[in-house]
Amino acid sequence: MKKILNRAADYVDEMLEGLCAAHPEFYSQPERRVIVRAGGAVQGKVGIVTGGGSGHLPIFTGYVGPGLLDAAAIGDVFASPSAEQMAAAMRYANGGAGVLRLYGNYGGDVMNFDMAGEMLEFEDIRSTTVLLADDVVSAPREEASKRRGVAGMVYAFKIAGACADRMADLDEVTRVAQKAADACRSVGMALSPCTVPQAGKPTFTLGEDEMEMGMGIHGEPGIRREKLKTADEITDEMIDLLLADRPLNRGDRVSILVNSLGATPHEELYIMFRRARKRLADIGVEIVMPLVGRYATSMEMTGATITMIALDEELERFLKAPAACAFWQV
Amino acid sequence: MKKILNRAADYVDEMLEGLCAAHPEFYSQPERRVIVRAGGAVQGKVGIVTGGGSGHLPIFTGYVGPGLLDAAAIGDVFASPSAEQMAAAMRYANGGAGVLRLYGNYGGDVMNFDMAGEMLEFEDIRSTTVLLADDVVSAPREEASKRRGVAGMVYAFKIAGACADRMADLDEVTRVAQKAADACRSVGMALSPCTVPQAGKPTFTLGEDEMEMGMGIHGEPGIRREKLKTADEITDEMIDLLLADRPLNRGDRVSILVNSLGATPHEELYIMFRRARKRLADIGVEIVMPLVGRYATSMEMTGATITMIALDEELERFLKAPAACAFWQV
Amino acid sequence: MSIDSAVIAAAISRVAQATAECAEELNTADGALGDGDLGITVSRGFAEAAAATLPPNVGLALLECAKAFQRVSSSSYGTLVATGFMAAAKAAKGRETLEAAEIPGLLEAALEAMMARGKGSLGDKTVLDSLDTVIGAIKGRPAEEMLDAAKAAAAETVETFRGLPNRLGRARMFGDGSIGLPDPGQLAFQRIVEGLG
Amino acid sequence: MSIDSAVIAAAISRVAQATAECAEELNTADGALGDGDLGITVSRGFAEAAAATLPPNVGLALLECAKAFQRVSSSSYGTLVATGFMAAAKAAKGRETLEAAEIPGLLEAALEAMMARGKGSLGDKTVLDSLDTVIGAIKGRPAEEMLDAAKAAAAETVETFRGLPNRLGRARMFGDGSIGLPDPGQLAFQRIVEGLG
Ligand SMILES: Nc1ncnc2c1ncn2[C@@H]1O[C@H](COP(=O)(O)OP(=O)(O)O)[C@@H](O)[C@H]1O
Ligand SMILES: Nc1ncnc2c1ncn2[C@@H]1O[C@H](COP(=O)(O)OP(=O)(O)O)[C@@H](O)[C@H]1O
Ligand SMILES: [Mg+2]
Ligand SMILES: [Mg+2]
Ligand SMILES: [Mg+2]
Ligand SMILES: [Mg+2]
Repeated sequence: MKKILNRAADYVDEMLEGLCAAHPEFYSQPERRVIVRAGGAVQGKVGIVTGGGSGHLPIFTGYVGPGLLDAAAIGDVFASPSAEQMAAAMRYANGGAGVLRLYGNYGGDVMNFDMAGEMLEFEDIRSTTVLLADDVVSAPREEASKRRGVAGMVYAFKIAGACADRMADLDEVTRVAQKAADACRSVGMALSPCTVPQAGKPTFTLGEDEMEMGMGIHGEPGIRREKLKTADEITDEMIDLLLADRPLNRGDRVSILVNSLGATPHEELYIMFRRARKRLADIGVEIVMPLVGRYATSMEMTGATITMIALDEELERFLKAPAACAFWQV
Repeated sequence: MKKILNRAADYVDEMLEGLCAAHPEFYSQPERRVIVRAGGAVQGKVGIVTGGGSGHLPIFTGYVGPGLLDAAAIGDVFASPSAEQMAAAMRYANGGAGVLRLYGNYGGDVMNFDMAGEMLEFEDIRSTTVLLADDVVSAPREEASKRRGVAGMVYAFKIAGACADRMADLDEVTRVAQKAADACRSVGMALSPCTVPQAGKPTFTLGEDEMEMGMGIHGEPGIRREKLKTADEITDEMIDLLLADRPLNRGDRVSILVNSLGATPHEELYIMFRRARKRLADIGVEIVMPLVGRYATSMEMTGATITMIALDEELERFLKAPAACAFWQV
Repeated sequence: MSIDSAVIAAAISRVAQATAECAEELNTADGALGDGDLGITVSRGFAEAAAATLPPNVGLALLECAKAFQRVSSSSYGTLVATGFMAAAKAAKGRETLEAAEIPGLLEAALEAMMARGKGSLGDKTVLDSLDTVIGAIKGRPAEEMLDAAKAAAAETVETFRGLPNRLGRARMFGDGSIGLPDPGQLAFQRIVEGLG
Repeated sequence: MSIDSAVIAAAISRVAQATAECAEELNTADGALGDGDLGITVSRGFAEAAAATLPPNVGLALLECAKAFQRVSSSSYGTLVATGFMAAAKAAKGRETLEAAEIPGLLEAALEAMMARGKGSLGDKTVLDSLDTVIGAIKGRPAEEMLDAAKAAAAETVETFRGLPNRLGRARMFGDGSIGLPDPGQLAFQRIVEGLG
């Protein structure tokens, strides 16, 4: 296991300690594995809470900050936080206007966040749920609600965060978050695995010249394993999958996120972006505020994801609104 | 070679095409492999130019932007750009107040930038040189001018850029840049190599449980190859090397950059930062504006570098001044 | 046979031992159809429950087990087990001892809660099917036959569903690729029951 | 033997062929003591020079070779070779042909310029030493013996310096670790000379 760590069991806690120490202007950790905006809840603002496993920085914790999230509950690497931790995050995020739970569609996370919501009901804190289920290959269109949530979260955090920042009420923030989530489509591909510290061995194996199209951000299987293709072929395949699921028309506006799963360097993301841009230009679709970088990772996994979000005037406005965290500034 | 690319020979040009297409608000490419600030030279401001091989994003090109650099000449992966390209970058950067060449101490780059400087003399454009030579293990202190330039560049770009932004003259910008360069100390360690596209195979090999302390950002040898240690041991070793070269006293102020060479995830950098911070706190040194992330990479290499810059009031002021590029905002 | 808190504690401790021993096996099974953490989830949960001091009240003892799982195992399985213990705890509220004949009823309460929590159905090839088969097998049986019947039913469930595709959780993504492989959660349930004694 | 632009073009073309063939070897040698790009640098530089149309004037022909290297090979070695060609071009300025006896003088001009550009000294275990030895070996010799003498000198330099540490460029970092290994630049120079004919 080629990782820089002390005890595997301390990986997450030491990481969070370092994160909060490096960026006290953004993050504080009032309870173990609960990360809250440095200033605490904003009175009268809808709180937005997320949560999920560690190992995806900047997702989840990283996106706590002005114009983005209010709190995050964070679990072990690739493992759900507990319902207790989620409930705690929700309490810290609550500024009296209720809390939106905005996170990815994974069984463990959903069960625990549902429990957390039930706990908060007893305390008369209203909360709603919006799930990201943007990974197009993880279920057919008819069963879209079963899809996994991947990098689309970045757009949903940004847009919902901007809406909440304008002091919209919980129903409105929930509506906008759901609209953003619905507008996202993602697909991933991987070239090599990562290692979960406590497991100590790679999450999957791939041959020296193999890639897996459609692979999930925890190494969940994709749709096919094939010989490593060229950047243009890979990008085409991904764009084709996205467009098949959500056709676009001449004049449409989208933002796209070309995201590294960790090890794939910026250089290669730009090579992919170049192609994706051409493909969209060819059908007369305009790209607004493209994102290229490491926005949702799987530690040191090699591979990339592409997310596309179709924008209307409202989503575009919220996407471009100011926001700040240690990993991203708009 | 597990990389996402088309033809190896097109790696750099397609990358630059994608970079400029994604961020036209920051970068333009008026000539092949010459990247210039979107707005062009700022009249009356000293131009700051850098250059070097590709494969280190955000270094070099990425740091072109307001409060940072004016232009960069970029070579093949890990290879110097040509003197012609460097001269072109200098011409684009020149706003009538002369040009500072600010880059890393590597033979090929130095020879070519010197040639470029000689060419510009013929055109009556004054230019100066400041070399980064911050890698403490690459030569003993008595031969410090022979050291390699690594992630310290980030601090030098930032500080010199802020100084030039205040419309200081060339001598003053050069003085401040040299002061920043002199204040930087770096050390790196690697766990696994990267692959130069045109070479097609890894730059070096390391055993499954080996690391190399002191390794350079192109895979140049370090000071020892040893069994993979814990994050705290690694960080201690690096901090010890830095402090031995540049002792610090109670009350000193420094900034530190804990930098991934590419594949090492943010999670692990924060684990290292946590330890580095403790070590400095133990001797009464205060950390100002710490940087944790991928600031100077070697594509998909696994490993990390730590840079420390000792600050006085002037350097700290310039470090904190506003700046923006696609990879970093202050 | 009357079941009190000490009996529960002893059973939990045996299961903790058994699941520690098969953690690798369960990780591997979950690795083939999911994220490979099931062995950690199950062994850690039972170890935490075994380490807890169970109050003499049976309902409270079961509640303590639920809390132990909630603390350390928040993956799907851990949460479902916690949910099951919680429902059983509610059903046994205030009781100092239980009779063996009441066990099927407690398991039914657990199953119902787990279905609600995980939005799953019987036939999805999950731990729910194991629980359902076991309930059917032990209902109405004399106390001394229950354990063997449960073991047989739990093992049989794994084999019955092996030939079917997973329809829920991470394993769903493998579609027909999951045919021929045991559901990790059903396998874990088998090991848990075997560990009882 | 009188040397004109066509003779130079033919020689460059033979060297391009030879360095293409040994590119792997040079990459490997540079990989052991540097960044592993020397084979690419050298073969690409000569290929570019071979592809250029050389003007009939010898000085301009050499200038064209310098420019070719500058265009495609900006690593240390490429830049030094370009610098050397440039200096030779200056020394041959305006000439339509050269005599073999003038070659050592051109190489001296190249060596001096390369030392100035790279701030290197003789004895640093670099290509400078190869050039210096070759100059000494061919100076004053009849034209027909020059090539063999140069080959022997270039090969000998590699062997002489093999036992010494590198003192300049990337290889310097290896310190005493470089003892026993050939300097990649000296090895490249040997292959270039061998490629001449
Ligand atoms: N929604 C659900 N309802 C019932 N059982 C489920 C559900 N999801 C998963 N399971 C069971 O849990 C097992 C996987 O548990 P676990 O490894 O903890 O899941 P994950 O790691 O994906 O959160 C499956 O084999 C299945 O038996
Ligand atoms: N400053 C210098 N002066 C003279 N020769 C040098 C110098 N630096 C390197 N060399 C020669 O160049 C060879 C390496 O060339 P190259 O691989 O192009 O260098 P790099 O890739 O480090 O830029 C060395 O083996 C040495 O012979
Ligand atoms: Mg699992
Ligand atoms: Mg899991
Ligand atoms: Mg080299
Ligand atoms: Mg080189």
